[in-house]
Amino acid sequence: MTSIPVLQVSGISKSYNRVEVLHHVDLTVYPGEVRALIGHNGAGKSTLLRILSGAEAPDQGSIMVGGEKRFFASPRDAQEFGVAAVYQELRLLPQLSVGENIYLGHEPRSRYGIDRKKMFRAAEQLLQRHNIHIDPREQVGRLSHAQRQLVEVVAALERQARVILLDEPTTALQADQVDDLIRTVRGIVADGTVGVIFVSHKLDEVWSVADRLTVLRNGDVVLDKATREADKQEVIRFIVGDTHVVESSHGLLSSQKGSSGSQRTESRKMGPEILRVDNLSSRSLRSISLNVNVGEVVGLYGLEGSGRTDFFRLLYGLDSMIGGRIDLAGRPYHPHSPKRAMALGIAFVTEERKKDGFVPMLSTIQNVALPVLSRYQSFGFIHRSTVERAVLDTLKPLQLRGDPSLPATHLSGGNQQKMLFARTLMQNPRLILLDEPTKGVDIGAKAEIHRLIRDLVQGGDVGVMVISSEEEELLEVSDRIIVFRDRTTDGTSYQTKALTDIDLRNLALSEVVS
Amino acid sequence: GCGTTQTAAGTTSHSKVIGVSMYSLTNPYFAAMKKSFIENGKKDGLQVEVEASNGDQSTQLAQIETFIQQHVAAVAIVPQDSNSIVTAIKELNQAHIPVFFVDSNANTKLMAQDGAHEVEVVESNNYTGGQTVGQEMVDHYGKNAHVEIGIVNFPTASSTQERDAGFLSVIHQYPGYHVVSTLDGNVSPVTGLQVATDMMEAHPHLQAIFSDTGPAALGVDQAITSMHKQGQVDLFAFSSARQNIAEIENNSVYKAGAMQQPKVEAQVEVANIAKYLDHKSVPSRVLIPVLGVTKANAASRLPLSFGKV
Amino acid sequence: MKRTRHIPKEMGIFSVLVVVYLLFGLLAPTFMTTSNTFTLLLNGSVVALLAIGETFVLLTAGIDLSVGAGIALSGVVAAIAIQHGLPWYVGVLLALASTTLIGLFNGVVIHYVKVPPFIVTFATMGVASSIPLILTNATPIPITSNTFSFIGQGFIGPIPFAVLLLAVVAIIAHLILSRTVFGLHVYSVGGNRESARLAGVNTAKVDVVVYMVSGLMAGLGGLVDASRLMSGYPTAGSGTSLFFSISAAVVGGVSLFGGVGTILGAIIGAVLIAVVSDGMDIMNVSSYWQPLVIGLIILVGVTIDTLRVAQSQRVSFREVFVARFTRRAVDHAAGEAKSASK
Amino acid sequence: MKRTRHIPKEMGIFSVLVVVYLLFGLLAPTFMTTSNTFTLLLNGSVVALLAIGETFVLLTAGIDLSVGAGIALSGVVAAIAIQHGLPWYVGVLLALASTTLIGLFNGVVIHYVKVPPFIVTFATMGVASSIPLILTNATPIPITSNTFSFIGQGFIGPIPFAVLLLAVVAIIAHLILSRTVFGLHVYSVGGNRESARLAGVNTAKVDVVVYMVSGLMAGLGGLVDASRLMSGYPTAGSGTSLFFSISAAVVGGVSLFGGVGTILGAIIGAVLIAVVSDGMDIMNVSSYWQPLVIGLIILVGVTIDTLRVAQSQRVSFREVFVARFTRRAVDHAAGEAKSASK
Ligand SMILES: Nc1ncnc2c1ncn2[C@@H]1O[C@H](COP(=O)(O)OP(=O)(O)OP(=O)(O)O)[C@@H](O)[C@H]1O
Ligand SMILES: Nc1ncnc2c1ncn2[C@@H]1O[C@H](COP(=O)(O)OP(=O)(O)OP(=O)(O)O)[C@@H](O)[C@H]1O
Ligand SMILES: [Mg+2]
Ligand SMILES: [Mg+2]
Repeated sequence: MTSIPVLQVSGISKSYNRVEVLHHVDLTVYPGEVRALIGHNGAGKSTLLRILSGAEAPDQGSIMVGGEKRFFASPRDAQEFGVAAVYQELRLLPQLSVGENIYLGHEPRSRYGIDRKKMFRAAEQLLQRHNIHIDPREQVGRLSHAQRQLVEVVAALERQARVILLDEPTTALQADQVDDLIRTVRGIVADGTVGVIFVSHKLDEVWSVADRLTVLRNGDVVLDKATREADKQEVIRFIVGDTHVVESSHGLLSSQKGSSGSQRTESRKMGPEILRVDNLSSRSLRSISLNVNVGEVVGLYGLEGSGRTDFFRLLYGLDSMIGGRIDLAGRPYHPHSPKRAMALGIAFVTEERKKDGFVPMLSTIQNVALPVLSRYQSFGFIHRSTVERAVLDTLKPLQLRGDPSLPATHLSGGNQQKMLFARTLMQNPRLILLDEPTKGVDIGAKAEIHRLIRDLVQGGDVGVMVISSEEEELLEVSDRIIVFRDRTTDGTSYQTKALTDIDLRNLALSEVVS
Repeated sequence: GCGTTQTAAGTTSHSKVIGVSMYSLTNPYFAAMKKSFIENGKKDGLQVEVEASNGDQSTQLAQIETFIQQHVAAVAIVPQDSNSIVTAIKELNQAHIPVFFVDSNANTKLMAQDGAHEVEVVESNNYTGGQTVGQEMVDHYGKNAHVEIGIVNFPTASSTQERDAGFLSVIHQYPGYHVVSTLDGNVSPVTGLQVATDMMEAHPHLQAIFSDTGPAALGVDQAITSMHKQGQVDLFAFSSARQNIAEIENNSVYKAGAMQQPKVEAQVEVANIAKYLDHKSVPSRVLIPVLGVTKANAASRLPLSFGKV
Repeated sequence: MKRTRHIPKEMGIFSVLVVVYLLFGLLAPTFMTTSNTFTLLLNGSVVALLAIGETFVLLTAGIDLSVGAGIALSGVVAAIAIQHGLPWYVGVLLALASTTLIGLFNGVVIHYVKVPPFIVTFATMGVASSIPLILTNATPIPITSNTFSFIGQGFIGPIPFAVLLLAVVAIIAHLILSRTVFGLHVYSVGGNRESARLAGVNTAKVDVVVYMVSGLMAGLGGLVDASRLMSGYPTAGSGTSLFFSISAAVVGGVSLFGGVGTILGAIIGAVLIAVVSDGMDIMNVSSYWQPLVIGLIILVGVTIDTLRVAQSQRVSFREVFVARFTRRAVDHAAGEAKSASK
Repeated sequence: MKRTRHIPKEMGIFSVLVVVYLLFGLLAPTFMTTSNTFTLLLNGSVVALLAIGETFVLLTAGIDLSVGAGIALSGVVAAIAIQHGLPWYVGVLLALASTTLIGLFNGVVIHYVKVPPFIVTFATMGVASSIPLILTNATPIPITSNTFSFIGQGFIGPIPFAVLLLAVVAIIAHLILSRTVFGLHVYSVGGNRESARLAGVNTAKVDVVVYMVSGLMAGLGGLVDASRLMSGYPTAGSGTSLFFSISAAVVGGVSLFGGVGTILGAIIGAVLIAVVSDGMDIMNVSSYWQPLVIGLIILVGVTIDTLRVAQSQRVSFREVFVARFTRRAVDHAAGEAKSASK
């Protein structure tokens, strides 16, 4: 790798509202190289990538692509010079088809306009090449979150760029999908012309995909090393910058079973049943049966599209049930509206925060307090200072970085996720539904969230259900795991103590076959 | 009582259908004219269908085309614009539907040029009406008086443009009379009220306001009252609304004005249409006088006005 | 853009249009004649032209308030040009240029200065309505060119030329939006401007061009009106044109929030409004009642369409009802259980 | 709930208002008197009241087109009630009830049937403008109650009662939106309806109440107009009221897309429009020029405000220009380098 760097960044600085989020950042990517960009939530990773892709202008600094200095006035400029990006917040347009989304901005043309036939054919081949089974004519809005993430990544790879920027491309993906993606990325750099920047909070991924890694902390580059030579513990120390947190996140690092069990009291007596579902069906689900007890965390595992999200949405009153029976704390429950679900003590963190998680213009404090305002009011008037104090207290252990009095859009992706988790904590619920609760959350805070979930079930009379695409996370946080297959489950559960991530994958797959 | 909703299908029956396309039916002046059209039509065995173009020339065109579709026996028009109505006249001519005008005429020169022809027009002379109001004002203050005048007008219609011209033709003869402000009252009492208040704020020595439409006059009247300028600012206006005529009799704010006779216009028009359809001869032009109204004659004018007090 | 296996969304409001048309036809025999049908289309052609332009703008989540005033401007510019002895086609070109320039200004300020479209086009509406008044001193200017009269008064066979013009313009607009790269970019900008920008769409071009299209359509509308009236009427278009053109697009399924809608829908909306207006005139509905009748017909029409879509896309009514009913029963039981336990 | 250390966003447009006010004062000596200031506020009070209601609706990403017609309805209902011998306050209550009911209808249909607000309020606009015409046969109904006249013509000290009423209503509306749970719910529904619903916000209540508030404001506006004219005028409010009320809100920073804006901004917008209208009248600006002048003043004002915000929040102008320029230079150099290497 003695060639000219495909991307060379020097002295990039950027401030929002006079707060510096990037401070003289230097970064070099050589052709044929994957560089991992890691750091705590709000470290400035996405900001850097947005600058590199022309979505935002830096305050200072210069960008060289293929040895030539470039100024990007817009993403279109960046693409012209061979830079393509996948953004943390997906950019796909839900009204358009998959094919149109993939080729938006560089459409195949015929003499009279768009050559849609050619476009869909090319999209079909592309998707097939990457083993993604989606009709390119399907509207993106109808795809699942994971499918959309795959389409987005594939669309970026298709741009025939010299530099590919991937901002947390794996958050919604299943382990095997992640493996596929990593293989694809390695394949792309293999011929030594393309450079990739890969942002992730999952160190395992970083070690399997990246040649070099850069750690950002509070906008400064604090480590720049070949992955081979780096030590995970050291890297974590650089990310967090605080040894105390490293201790608690230790468990997360090693994905072997048992390590998580240490945090749990081995033989706890279960509380009463908080949720019982019998033979529940809806338009997309069929005969689901399971139960959750007070004092336990139940992990839901399944392949993408196995119906877990739909199950949560149904419980929360977002879809109508067609048959079966639900009992909540021993009483019959018929989901009807989120308001009612909330009133009955159900809290829900959705998998796509940007879509239906928070209100962008409201401040973080307002967003966190929104469901529980009735507790902090008299005659309809909000007690602002009380609300503020309560929210800040809840946010404290989550290490939220950013000004909670500013609109929530000003937070980095991971910090927005922490905000939503804080909201759940504020609600004092009886049953918590968490769909990808630590999506995009950094290593330190992730461990903290896991600890908070464990504390919740141990302390109060709460039952928790968790969906996660990370097997390690499920094994870490759950008492037992229920596997969804093909939009149904009979409620058979597996004690996490007896499981490894490999077991889990096999379980999800095996019975599809049988 | 808001018009018939029967269709023109019944042309086979005895009652013939007359189409009337008016300026606006939300202006009480035309509302009164419409009522008179229908009532007088009934007497003559004519069914009158009245449409309003609400200030929009192409709407008027559309309505006249509808009349052609309906094969009405005759059409009476209050033209939005004397020039562009000529197109419609030609279309009516082609369909052999006799054309009558009421309230104001089409551009006769243009008609002659384009070979379009009308049967008759019943006009009230807006220009002389304006002159009448101007003369009343001069009579009120005296020829040698120093008078600051504000005009609340409607600058985008030809009828009101003529009223203003007539009014100014008199005023300009007297060097003591000055028009200090001209604002658009938009034929609306609310706008009339607002521009009149502004006018009086801008010109503390204003003595007279001339309003060329009745609805705006209503607003001007209230503006003067609510600013407690009775006795300082007087109103002179075109209006045939009973409320306004009664005000003249009372004479605190509204000193004098001119009234058109929408009822009479419609009555004469209907009578002439009936005659024409009976193959009798009709005059090509009937002038309905615009009556001056002063405190002295207000009581006698009251029955000719319309609306409620 | 979408697969044709779905019934086009416009079918709903199209059925409403057909039903309304037939109803008026039943109620008034003169309504459903060829001649009256073309008359109503001719009368609705200006609103339909404006609705086409407005559709481009609304698809980008913009709005163009200046189109009504553009009608007056275009007509007066053409009339003055012809009055000054210029050939009719020069008048036509100048008229179209004037409103397209207004559109260019709108687009540039909206895109580059980021002033809300409502404000920018509010301002140009003022400018475009003042200029004709100032130029003409509020007096209509007669147009004498006979060729010019063909635009609004000519016929090709039984079809008014203006209606043919509308049809051609509508087809071109439809092709642009549904078949070209530019059209896709218009939808993408309206769907999510930031996403479109990140994907490399030239949002500046989209913004500027859609307002120019809207200006051009206003210019065409002005020419049709001027030619029908044979005069440059300085307050033409000041009535309901603007309002009806936006309503037509919205009735036809164009969203005020961008990204959703088609030319076909907007045209159906415009024709629906033309049918109702003409039908009410034919039936001699009192002008006091007309706003009420048109409002209710449109509300009922769109409501039926909305319910139909809701029904087909989501759960069937039966399912919802069954679910509701079950729920009542269950809740009721729960309520009883609760009270019993106390 | 926001921290106050930030300069409020409304400062920008407020400065524009101050500058415009001072400019008119400089140009016309009679403009800046107390008496004229109250006159202009009184003349602007109806638009300001409507703008308050419109703000509630716009914050939820809705729109209410029926407010202008509501003015006529309210005034005529009050006039008829008083004409029939009912006490003035019963007339007032009936008037307010009539427009609030229209708002209730709007909210219910918009929320439950999911018909676009534009369509629903377009329909109720028709209904609310037809009813007064039908009831009165287009003839204004004089009001004789002296007490009633106080609403629009009374003074408390030097201040017109209607202006005080506006101030009180504005303060209440401001407190509701900025301090109460309901207010926050309004913002949340407009900001992201789905998120708000999932957070347990009663979106039905929000939708219905905002349109009722808007109806109530239209009713109040109608009473002010009726009391100033001392008659129920069946076409009152049919002019620019609706349009100016939406413009006022937008000028004041309320977004048509929901979730952004304040009552304070809307009021500043309404006062700005009132100042410009009054200033033009005072300076006797020809009515031909008035639309142009008001459009340009508002455009320039909002542009300055927009640029100021852009400047303070993002990069400085200089930087943008330098960046643009540099880019050209760099590109140019790059181009040359490329061609040289060939
Ligand atoms: N539009 C914005 N306005 C103001 N501040 C912003 C904005 N976007 C980002 N920030 C701030 O910039 C900092 C860096 O954010 P960035 O999104 O780059 O973090 P990140 O490293 O990608 O974090 P994460 O891992 O959570 O995605 C954060 O403190 C964030 O609050
Ligand atoms: N095969 C499918 N048929 C119909 N809808 C699907 C299908 N796959 C996904 N979806 C839609 O995508 C969304 C998410 O799907 P689902 O709840 O089944 O996924 P999941 O089990 O949560 O998987 P994951 O969250 O891991 O992607 C739902 O709205 C669902 O309707
Ligand atoms: Mg990020
Ligand atoms: Mg899911």
